[in-house]
Amino acid sequence: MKKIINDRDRVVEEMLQGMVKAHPEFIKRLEGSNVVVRKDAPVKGKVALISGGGSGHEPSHGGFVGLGMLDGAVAGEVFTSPTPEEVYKGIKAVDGGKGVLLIIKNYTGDVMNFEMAAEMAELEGIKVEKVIVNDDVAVEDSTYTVGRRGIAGTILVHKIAGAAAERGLDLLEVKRVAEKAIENVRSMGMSLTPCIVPAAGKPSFEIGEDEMEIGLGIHGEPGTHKEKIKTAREITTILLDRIIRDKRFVNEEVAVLVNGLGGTPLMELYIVNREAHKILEDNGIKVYKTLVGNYMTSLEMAGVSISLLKLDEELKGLLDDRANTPAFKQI
Amino acid sequence: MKKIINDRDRVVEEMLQGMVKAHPEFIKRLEGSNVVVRKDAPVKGKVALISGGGSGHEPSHGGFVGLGMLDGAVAGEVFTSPTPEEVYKGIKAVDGGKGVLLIIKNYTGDVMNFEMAAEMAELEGIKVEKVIVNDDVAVEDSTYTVGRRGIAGTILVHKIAGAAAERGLDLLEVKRVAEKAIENVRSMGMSLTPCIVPAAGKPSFEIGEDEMEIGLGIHGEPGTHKEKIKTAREITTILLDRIIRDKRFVNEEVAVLVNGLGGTPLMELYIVNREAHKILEDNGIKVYKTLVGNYMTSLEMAGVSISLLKLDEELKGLLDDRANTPAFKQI
Amino acid sequence: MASTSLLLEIVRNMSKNIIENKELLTELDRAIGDSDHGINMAKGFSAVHEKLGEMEGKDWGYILKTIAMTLISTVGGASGPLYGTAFLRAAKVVEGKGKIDRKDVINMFHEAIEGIKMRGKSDQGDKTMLDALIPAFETLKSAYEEGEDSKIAFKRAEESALKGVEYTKTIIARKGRASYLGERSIGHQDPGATSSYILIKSINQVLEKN
Amino acid sequence: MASTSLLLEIVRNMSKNIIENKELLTELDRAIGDSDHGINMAKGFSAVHEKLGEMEGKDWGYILKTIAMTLISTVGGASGPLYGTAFLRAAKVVEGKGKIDRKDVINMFHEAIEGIKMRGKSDQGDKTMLDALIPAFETLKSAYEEGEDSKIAFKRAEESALKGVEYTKTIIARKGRASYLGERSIGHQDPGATSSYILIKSINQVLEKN
Ligand SMILES: Nc1ncnc2c1ncn2[C@@H]1O[C@H](COP(=O)(O)OP(=O)(O)O)[C@@H](O)[C@H]1O
Ligand SMILES: Nc1ncnc2c1ncn2[C@@H]1O[C@H](COP(=O)(O)OP(=O)(O)O)[C@@H](O)[C@H]1O
Ligand SMILES: [Mg+2]
Ligand SMILES: [Mg+2]
Ligand SMILES: [Mg+2]
Ligand SMILES: [Mg+2]
Repeated sequence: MKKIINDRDRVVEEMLQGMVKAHPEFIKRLEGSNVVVRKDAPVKGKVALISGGGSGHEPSHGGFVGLGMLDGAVAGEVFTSPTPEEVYKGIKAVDGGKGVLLIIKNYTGDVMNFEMAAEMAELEGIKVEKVIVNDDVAVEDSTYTVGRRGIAGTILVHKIAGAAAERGLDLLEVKRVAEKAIENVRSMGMSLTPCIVPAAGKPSFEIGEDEMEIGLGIHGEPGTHKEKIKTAREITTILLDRIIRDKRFVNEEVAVLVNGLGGTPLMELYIVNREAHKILEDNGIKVYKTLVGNYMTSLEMAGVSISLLKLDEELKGLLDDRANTPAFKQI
Repeated sequence: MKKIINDRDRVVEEMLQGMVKAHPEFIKRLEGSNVVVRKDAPVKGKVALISGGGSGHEPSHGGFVGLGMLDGAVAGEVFTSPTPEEVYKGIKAVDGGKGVLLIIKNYTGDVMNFEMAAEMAELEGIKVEKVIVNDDVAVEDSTYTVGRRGIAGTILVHKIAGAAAERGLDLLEVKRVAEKAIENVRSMGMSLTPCIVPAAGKPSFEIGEDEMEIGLGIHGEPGTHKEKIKTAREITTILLDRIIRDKRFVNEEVAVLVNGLGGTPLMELYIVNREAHKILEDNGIKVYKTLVGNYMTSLEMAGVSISLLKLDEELKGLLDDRANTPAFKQI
Repeated sequence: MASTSLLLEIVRNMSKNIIENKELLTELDRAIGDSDHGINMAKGFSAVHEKLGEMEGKDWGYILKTIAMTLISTVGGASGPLYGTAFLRAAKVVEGKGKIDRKDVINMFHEAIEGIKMRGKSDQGDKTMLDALIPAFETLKSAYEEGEDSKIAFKRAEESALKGVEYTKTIIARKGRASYLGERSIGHQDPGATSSYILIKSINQVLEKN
Repeated sequence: MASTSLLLEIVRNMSKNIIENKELLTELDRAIGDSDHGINMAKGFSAVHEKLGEMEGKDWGYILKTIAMTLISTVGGASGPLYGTAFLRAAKVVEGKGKIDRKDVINMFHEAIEGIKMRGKSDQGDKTMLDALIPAFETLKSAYEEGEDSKIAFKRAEESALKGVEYTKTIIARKGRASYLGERSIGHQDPGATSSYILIKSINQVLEKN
């Protein structure tokens, strides 16, 4: 296991310390917890947004705490949902009187722990609503399954909902636009290498020198199947085909997110972006905005996911609003 | 070679296309060249800044083209300096009448090619000045050597010089602050893995499962020596010790840049940042500003470099100025 | 009639066994999950182990509730709230009791399973901990109904739990992270079913010694 | 007296040999540089090869200048401007000439080396292309002085170049990327010295055939 760490059981604690030291102008640590909140939290009179989940997805989610995005991010152990208590601390710390929206990625653990926290906060009279992001089309969504996972599309939900909250909308309105974003976003990912959970010390799956894993999530879990490595063009086609098959994007305007999983260099992400733009154009899908970078990672995994968010005028406006966080700035 | 690419001989071309598609609000491609320039180039009445070098260091340098930083970036093949002709095209495209400053990293190839380009531009009556960044303390600087290399500290020079140019300073003044920044910045790096130049198809060096390479540059070249992998604390100590031994930072205020080489997750960079802040504090060095992320990479190499920039009031002011580029935004 | 000192011995043994099987559980989760089940469970049961002193002399309900809250507030992931809810629901059945009888055991076990089903929106056949727990519970119940004593009843329950674990190898996961693998989850045993088996075995080991 | 058709044959052979040795040169650069010397040189000499038609019937100066400008404008890196400068300086010596004599050869070679020294701020012993070129040049010069013909003179020059390449294995690099390795550069042969050797050998091969 080649990692620049001190103690494999203390990576989350030490990372959070380093993160807060890096961005004191944006975030502060909630003492005695793994929660980071906006420096000016709680922001009075504004709906507050909380997200979080297991660690190992950096800059998600602490990197998106700040103006126009999240008010707080709750970090669990690597790939492990935080406990209800931690989430509850976050909710209490950011509530500015207008209620708190929880943005949860659709994983059993996250959903259960965040819901338990919401119940705890409601007992104290805090208004809490939740939305569950489920953008990953690699996973079938049916009554027999737990539904699609939440992956990189979550970032776009943070941006949209964060802008709405910053504009002063009330809790149900913020929830409405967040749900609209969720309804409109789809993602699909692939990887070339596994990752190593520090405390486990072993690669999350085995893969051949000439193989890639298609349709995997962001927790080092294997994907739906393995294939021989293909070109950037073929890979992008595979990912976008699945997305476009799942939801109608044709003739629509979209935001594209080409997301690196942590170990893939920006050079390759840009090459994927080139292919994505070509394919979208060929399909009559108009790109309104593009994001390329490491937004929702899976430790050092090499790979990429693509997300499309269908836009209407309201979503475009919210997407264009100012944001100022460690990892997402828009002037 | 596990890479998401199409054609190993066309990665730079395809990357540049993808980069411009990703950031049309910031940059445009100079037709028939590997040069990207500010969307509003040439900016009349402003000193223009050109940087560049081999590709494979993304987001360097195209990602730093925009308000408050570079006016143009010239991309060579992977790890290969661009030709004089390419640099010359860049100079011509960005000159707004107040002259052009070339920010060159100290490598034989870069220096020679940029200097030849400067000679070509001067023949056309364009005022050209150059500064050479040589922040890497892993390399001895003596009359018998080619001097220290330019690595991640270059980003801080872009920021400082870019702010000065944006403020309307004239060419010699911009050059003066750039040189002050260069004089005040030192860096040192290490890595856990090599990288693979796409066209070469092989790892840039061999390294054991329990080894790390100390003092390497950003071109996949081996470092000054190998050691057994150590903890984040020990690694940070090794890097900072060398930097602090090279230049007096004690009792000064500094900017810290914890730079990822491409394959190292942000989690580990934050852990290194934690250690760096502790060590700096212990040494009576005050941190004014911190940057953590992938700024100057070496393809998919796993590793980190640390840079320190000694600050005075002038440099602090310039560092704090607004910037708006694909990869460096400051509101 | 089972005393709380027996319970504390069982809890101590559960902690020991879970911690000893940390690698195994993580390795199982590596195949079809996210490589953390052993880490999660060991973290939770280490915390439980540390509270043993504090539990001394308390009633069944208090002890089980303490375990529940400890698991909920330390584990995270899916297994934290699931096992937490199970212990919490079991605690409710035996609130204030110093000693419990077989009926209490059946009720506790039943409530624990119902808690997991409710929290996890899951059932037998989904390739989860329930595939160890439900058969174990049914065997236990019929053994009691057949008039067997707890030693024998739990011995049989352990055997059923193990069969349940084996059974999870043959089915597709429909709940939890493993469900994302679809067909690929076949052939692997479920980590949560395995930890449930270890917990039941831990009870059995203590009963056998006493 | 050497004609430009001989020169074009030499240039064709240089291109062929450089392209054939792309992997070797890159591999050598991998050890002590950045894995691109073969790629750089092959790119440059492919471009030169494409210009062979355009060079047909032109004078020595024009041909060498075309090679120089092609290398400068396609190669990049350190080797591009260095070899480019070498050919440019050689071109100046033979501007407008249709045929050249031994004195021209000596002058061209001398100027080429001076160009590299100037551009690279380097000299013999720095573990660069100069360690192949300078001994080759000196051997060539004395062979001519001893009255040998070009065939023999270049044969000896090639041998000296090869010795120079071997010598680079024994020394520390002081210029170019390999210099960053310090002591670690010892034991490896310099890629640029190797490409220089290949270029001289390419001349020799053509002379031998004619
Ligand atoms: N909905 C559910 N109902 C019952 N058990 C579940 C459910 N989801 C997951 N599990 C159990 O939890 C185990 C995984 O726990 P763990 O690895 O600790 O959490 P996570 O899946 O969050 O990483 C699975 O092996 C399975 O037995
Ligand atoms: N200053 C110099 N003077 C002479 N030759 C040099 C100098 N610097 C580098 N070289 C030569 O260039 C070769 C490397 O060329 P190449 O790999 O194409 O460029 P780069 O070093 O920019 O990657 C070295 O092996 C060496 O022979
Ligand atoms: Mg987990
Ligand atoms: Mg090079
Ligand atoms: Mg798990
Ligand atoms: Mg090279």
